[in-house]
Amino acid sequence: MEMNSATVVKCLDLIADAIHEQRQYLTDLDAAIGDGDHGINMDRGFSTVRTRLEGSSEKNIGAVLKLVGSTLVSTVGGASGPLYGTAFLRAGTALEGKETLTLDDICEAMDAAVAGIMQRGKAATNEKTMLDALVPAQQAMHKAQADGASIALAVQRAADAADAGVKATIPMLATKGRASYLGERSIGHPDPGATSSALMLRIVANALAA
Amino acid sequence: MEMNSATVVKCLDLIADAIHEQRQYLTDLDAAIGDGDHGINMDRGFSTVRTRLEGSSEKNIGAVLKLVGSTLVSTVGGASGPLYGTAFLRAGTALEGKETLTLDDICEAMDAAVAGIMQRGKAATNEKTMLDALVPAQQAMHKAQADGASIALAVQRAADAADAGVKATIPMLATKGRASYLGERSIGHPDPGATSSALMLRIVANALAA
Amino acid sequence: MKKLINSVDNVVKEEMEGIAAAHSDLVRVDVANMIVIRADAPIKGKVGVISGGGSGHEPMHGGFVGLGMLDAACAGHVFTSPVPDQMQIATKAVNGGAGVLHIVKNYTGDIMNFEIAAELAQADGINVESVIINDDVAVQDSLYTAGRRGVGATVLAEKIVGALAESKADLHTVAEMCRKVNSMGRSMGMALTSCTVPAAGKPTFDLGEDEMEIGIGIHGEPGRKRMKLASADEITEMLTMPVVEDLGLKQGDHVIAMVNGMGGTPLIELYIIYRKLDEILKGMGVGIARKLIGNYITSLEMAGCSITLVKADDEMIKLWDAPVHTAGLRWGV
Amino acid sequence: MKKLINSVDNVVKEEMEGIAAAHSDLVRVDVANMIVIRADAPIKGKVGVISGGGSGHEPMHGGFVGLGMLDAACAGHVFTSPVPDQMQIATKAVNGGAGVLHIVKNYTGDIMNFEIAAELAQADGINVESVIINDDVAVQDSLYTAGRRGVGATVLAEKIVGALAESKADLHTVAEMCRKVNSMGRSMGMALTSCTVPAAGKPTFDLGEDEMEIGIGIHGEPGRKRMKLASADEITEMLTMPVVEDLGLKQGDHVIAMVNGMGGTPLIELYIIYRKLDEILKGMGVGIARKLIGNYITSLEMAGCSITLVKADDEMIKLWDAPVHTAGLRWGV
Ligand SMILES: Nc1ncnc2c1ncn2[C@@H]1O[C@H](COP(=O)(O)OP(=O)(O)O)[C@@H](O)[C@H]1O
Ligand SMILES: Nc1ncnc2c1ncn2[C@@H]1O[C@H](COP(=O)(O)OP(=O)(O)O)[C@@H](O)[C@H]1O
Ligand SMILES: [Mg+2]
Ligand SMILES: [Mg+2]
Ligand SMILES: [Mg+2]
Ligand SMILES: [Mg+2]
Repeated sequence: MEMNSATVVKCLDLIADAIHEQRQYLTDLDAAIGDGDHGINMDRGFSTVRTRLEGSSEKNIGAVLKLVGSTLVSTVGGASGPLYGTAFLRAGTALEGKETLTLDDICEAMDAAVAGIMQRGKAATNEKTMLDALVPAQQAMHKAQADGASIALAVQRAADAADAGVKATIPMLATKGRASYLGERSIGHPDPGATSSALMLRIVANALAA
Repeated sequence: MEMNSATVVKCLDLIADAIHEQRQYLTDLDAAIGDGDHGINMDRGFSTVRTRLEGSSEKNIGAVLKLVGSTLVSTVGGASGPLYGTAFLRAGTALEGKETLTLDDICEAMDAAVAGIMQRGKAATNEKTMLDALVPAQQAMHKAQADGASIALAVQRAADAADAGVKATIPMLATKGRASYLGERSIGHPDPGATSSALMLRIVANALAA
Repeated sequence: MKKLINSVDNVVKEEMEGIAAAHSDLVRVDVANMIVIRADAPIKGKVGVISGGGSGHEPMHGGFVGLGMLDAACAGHVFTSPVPDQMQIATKAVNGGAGVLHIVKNYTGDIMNFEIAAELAQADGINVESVIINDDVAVQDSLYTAGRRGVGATVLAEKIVGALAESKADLHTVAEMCRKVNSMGRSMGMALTSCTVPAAGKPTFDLGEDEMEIGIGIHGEPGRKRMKLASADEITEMLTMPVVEDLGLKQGDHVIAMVNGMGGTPLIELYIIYRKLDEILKGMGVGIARKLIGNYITSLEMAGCSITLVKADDEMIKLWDAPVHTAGLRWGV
Repeated sequence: MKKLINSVDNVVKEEMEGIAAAHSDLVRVDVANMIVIRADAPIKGKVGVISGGGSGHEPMHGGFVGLGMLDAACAGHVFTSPVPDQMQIATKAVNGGAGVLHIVKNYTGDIMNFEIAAELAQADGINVESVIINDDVAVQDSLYTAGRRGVGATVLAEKIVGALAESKADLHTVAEMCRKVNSMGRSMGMALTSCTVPAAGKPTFDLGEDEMEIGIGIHGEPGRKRMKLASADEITEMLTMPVVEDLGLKQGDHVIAMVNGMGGTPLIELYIIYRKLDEILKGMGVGIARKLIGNYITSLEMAGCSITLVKADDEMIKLWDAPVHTAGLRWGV
């Protein structure tokens, strides 16, 4: 599978489908330790992304990702909107002008995205947020890069790391976001944002493996 | 059992107990076709009657019944307050100065009470109200009087007629009081006021038969 | 039953104490007799305007005592008419020598208790006129019912009549205006849930997860028809059309409109109802001159709404706009 | 899920259309962007005051747009922060050349979306100051949380700050007053029931028939402690004491007090809560200078209440008394 803008758009469509299917699940997770809207927010954002990318012939992958980022900022709302929006905007800036991607490019984009989330959300790992899925994924990707792995394998490993990260959020005490209002009562529940991050990486991994 | 003020007060105490026991039942009946407060209203009234009659050495049965009537008017509220209050006030006026009662006296008091209710409530029989228990009871009492029956037997027959009257309210369409707002949907339910009237007559009948 | 109360028996008493604590600038409260009285009553030369009814409809009536509206409000127990003694005390407390108007909602209990009170007041030498409010179109006004219930129009009447009394109009004029507002007012309500009388401890009626009750009264009693849940627009249509037809509203008429919450319905849903009401009336060329949107005459925590329209002329709108300063309504001051 | 709505997706849009239909004298509504704007905005020389947040808290914020309070309110989807584009449009719409104040409740989503909007506004050449409201004592303000939530004090701040802006004070002065109100304001809430986000279709959390949640926020999210249902007095104590202690209130202090309903609690219960609040504060020699009792910052149809106290000096009370004319609050005009 050639890592060009068509593939990127294909992955984004698949993400939109998955988010729509998992809408209730993500919302239920957010109801347990938040305000019960994460799945709804994400579905609103990614269905708008799909409509805006329909029939797009944009070659520049950076531009595609920046469009995704600005769309999410303008439609998702809540905490996840600015965070995922900033992540895609930073990734798009890192890939500005690129029409195909190497693993190096993808790692660079991932680094930019994670940095953007940390800056916007002022959070670190171990605070029971989406970072606890994305940072392990980022590290796994860099390790795969160092091992000279293929893009498909690298994303596969990232998705696996992200899933492990989600499980690791269950015993965590939330110290950021709405869940932090619950104190100890946030323990025992997986973080909704980490779950949606891991879901997105899994979708991309499956698409690239196919 | 001598029909003096002591007996009348004894009967009123027993009525207060019975109303308190049947409080939830009367309220449930009123919830079906009214606003769910008849048992609560009656219990409030008759518990105040009991307190006011405690240790009363009033010989004049008329005065006792007028005290009951004014107490009910001032405490029950709703539709049943003015109705039962007026009934007891009129009965008391009819028995003004009497220290013992004959069946004639009781019939006279009953007539005054029923007339008071009709005047205050502007209702007739077959409108699914307390009258559909009290009027049959009144008629049964007059028949017993004509047959030369004892007071105990007359009240017994009145209580039986009242019970039959309550059953007769079940198929009736309510055309007075809150139940009338339900139109046909009031059919199939016994009237709460008729039920409390029959209850009171039954208590007195049992007391006199004991 | 989950409520923010202490003991079932003290609900109204403690509410009265709360009103006294909160609004001592506007009212004085006779807690023992459960009466809210305007702080500066009696006002010499002004017709005293009183009303009353079972508690559980807040802010009505105690929340409408003050400048430009009621002079006193008698509170019965929850959903139970107040007793004559209360109206007698209230009538004396507000009598500024110009007589007293009793605004009575058409419920058998209210009618009879106010009737006895009016008899007592005449015996006290106070001139009393009574006006019965019966604006609920859900009940057929025929020989076969206790007549139409008094619901939403009561709130609008108390405001308009209160303003006229404030202007020192005489008792008959004030009473006639109240009759006029009643004759020009129609309402209909609906419920998504029942409500629980504290002393009863459980809901007065049960509604299924997909059911609603059309034509409910304000005492939590069941309504005319139980139906499958419909959309906000369909419900607005079901409530508005009978009111419009009964009032005979036509092109060029103006109304004062109230979209009222029954106590447990959030404002976001009332604005969605108002949106459709506005659309329906605009479509008929009927103008909404003034409006109230919120919880004004409720049934404890019942989820649902009611729509009230009063066909209004310029004088009624002028009286509507007059200053009012009560806990439940305030403008112009 | 029983609500008076048409379709789950159009709840906020139709609410906006209802507000536009009802209050065209007070506001103009940009339905597409879900923004309520003061009808006469921008007002030359006046600091523009805007706020915003997830919908479902009505009347906050859209119900507080108008004379003496907010110039614009951005509505997100239910319980979801609005997006930067909305605040950017609102900031431009209210900019009378004296800069714009953003009143931001302390939620991660609100903070970040308003932050992006402030960056965009600076890029548009508009001077913006932002003040974060974080008055909820139920959340420990430590390194280990996202900080205290912005709840009841937001309403009081919008009134006081709105009045100061109306008097043409400059942006920094207005922002400083907002910070002062925030520093002097503390709140705590509780819930008897959860509420249902229309799009989710079922309650955010479940409470047993004899359970209550202490320390809930305003987004229907669970609170600090789940407990057995207590009496109204005990609950008032549980909400008031942490607020009093955190504020360090002492004899001779004066407060503006709000007993707020969460949307599904009737007024009769709020007055029972106010009764005990008044008793507690009187016992400590703390005076209640002004008060609000009713549904001002809600969570859809949630049953429950919150208590907010703002320690007030004479200037703040003067600004509180200044005229206000919005859908949710009106006095002095
Ligand atoms: N400061 C933060 N940094 C990183 N991620 C965060 C932060 N705050 C919240 N999140 C993420 O956002 C998710 C919640 O998103 P969502 O429910 O859409 O927003 P909201 O909490 O405003 O309702 C959380 O599960 C968490 O992963
Ligand atoms: N006009 C009337 N005449 C006679 N009885 C009536 C009339 N209206 C109501 N009632 C009686 O009152 C009873 C209801 O009493 P209650 O529930 O205490 O009053 P409310 O209807 O005001 O809540 C009815 O069951 C009926 O028997
Ligand atoms: Mg959320
Ligand atoms: Mg009843
Ligand atoms: Mg009643
Ligand atoms: Mg949210």
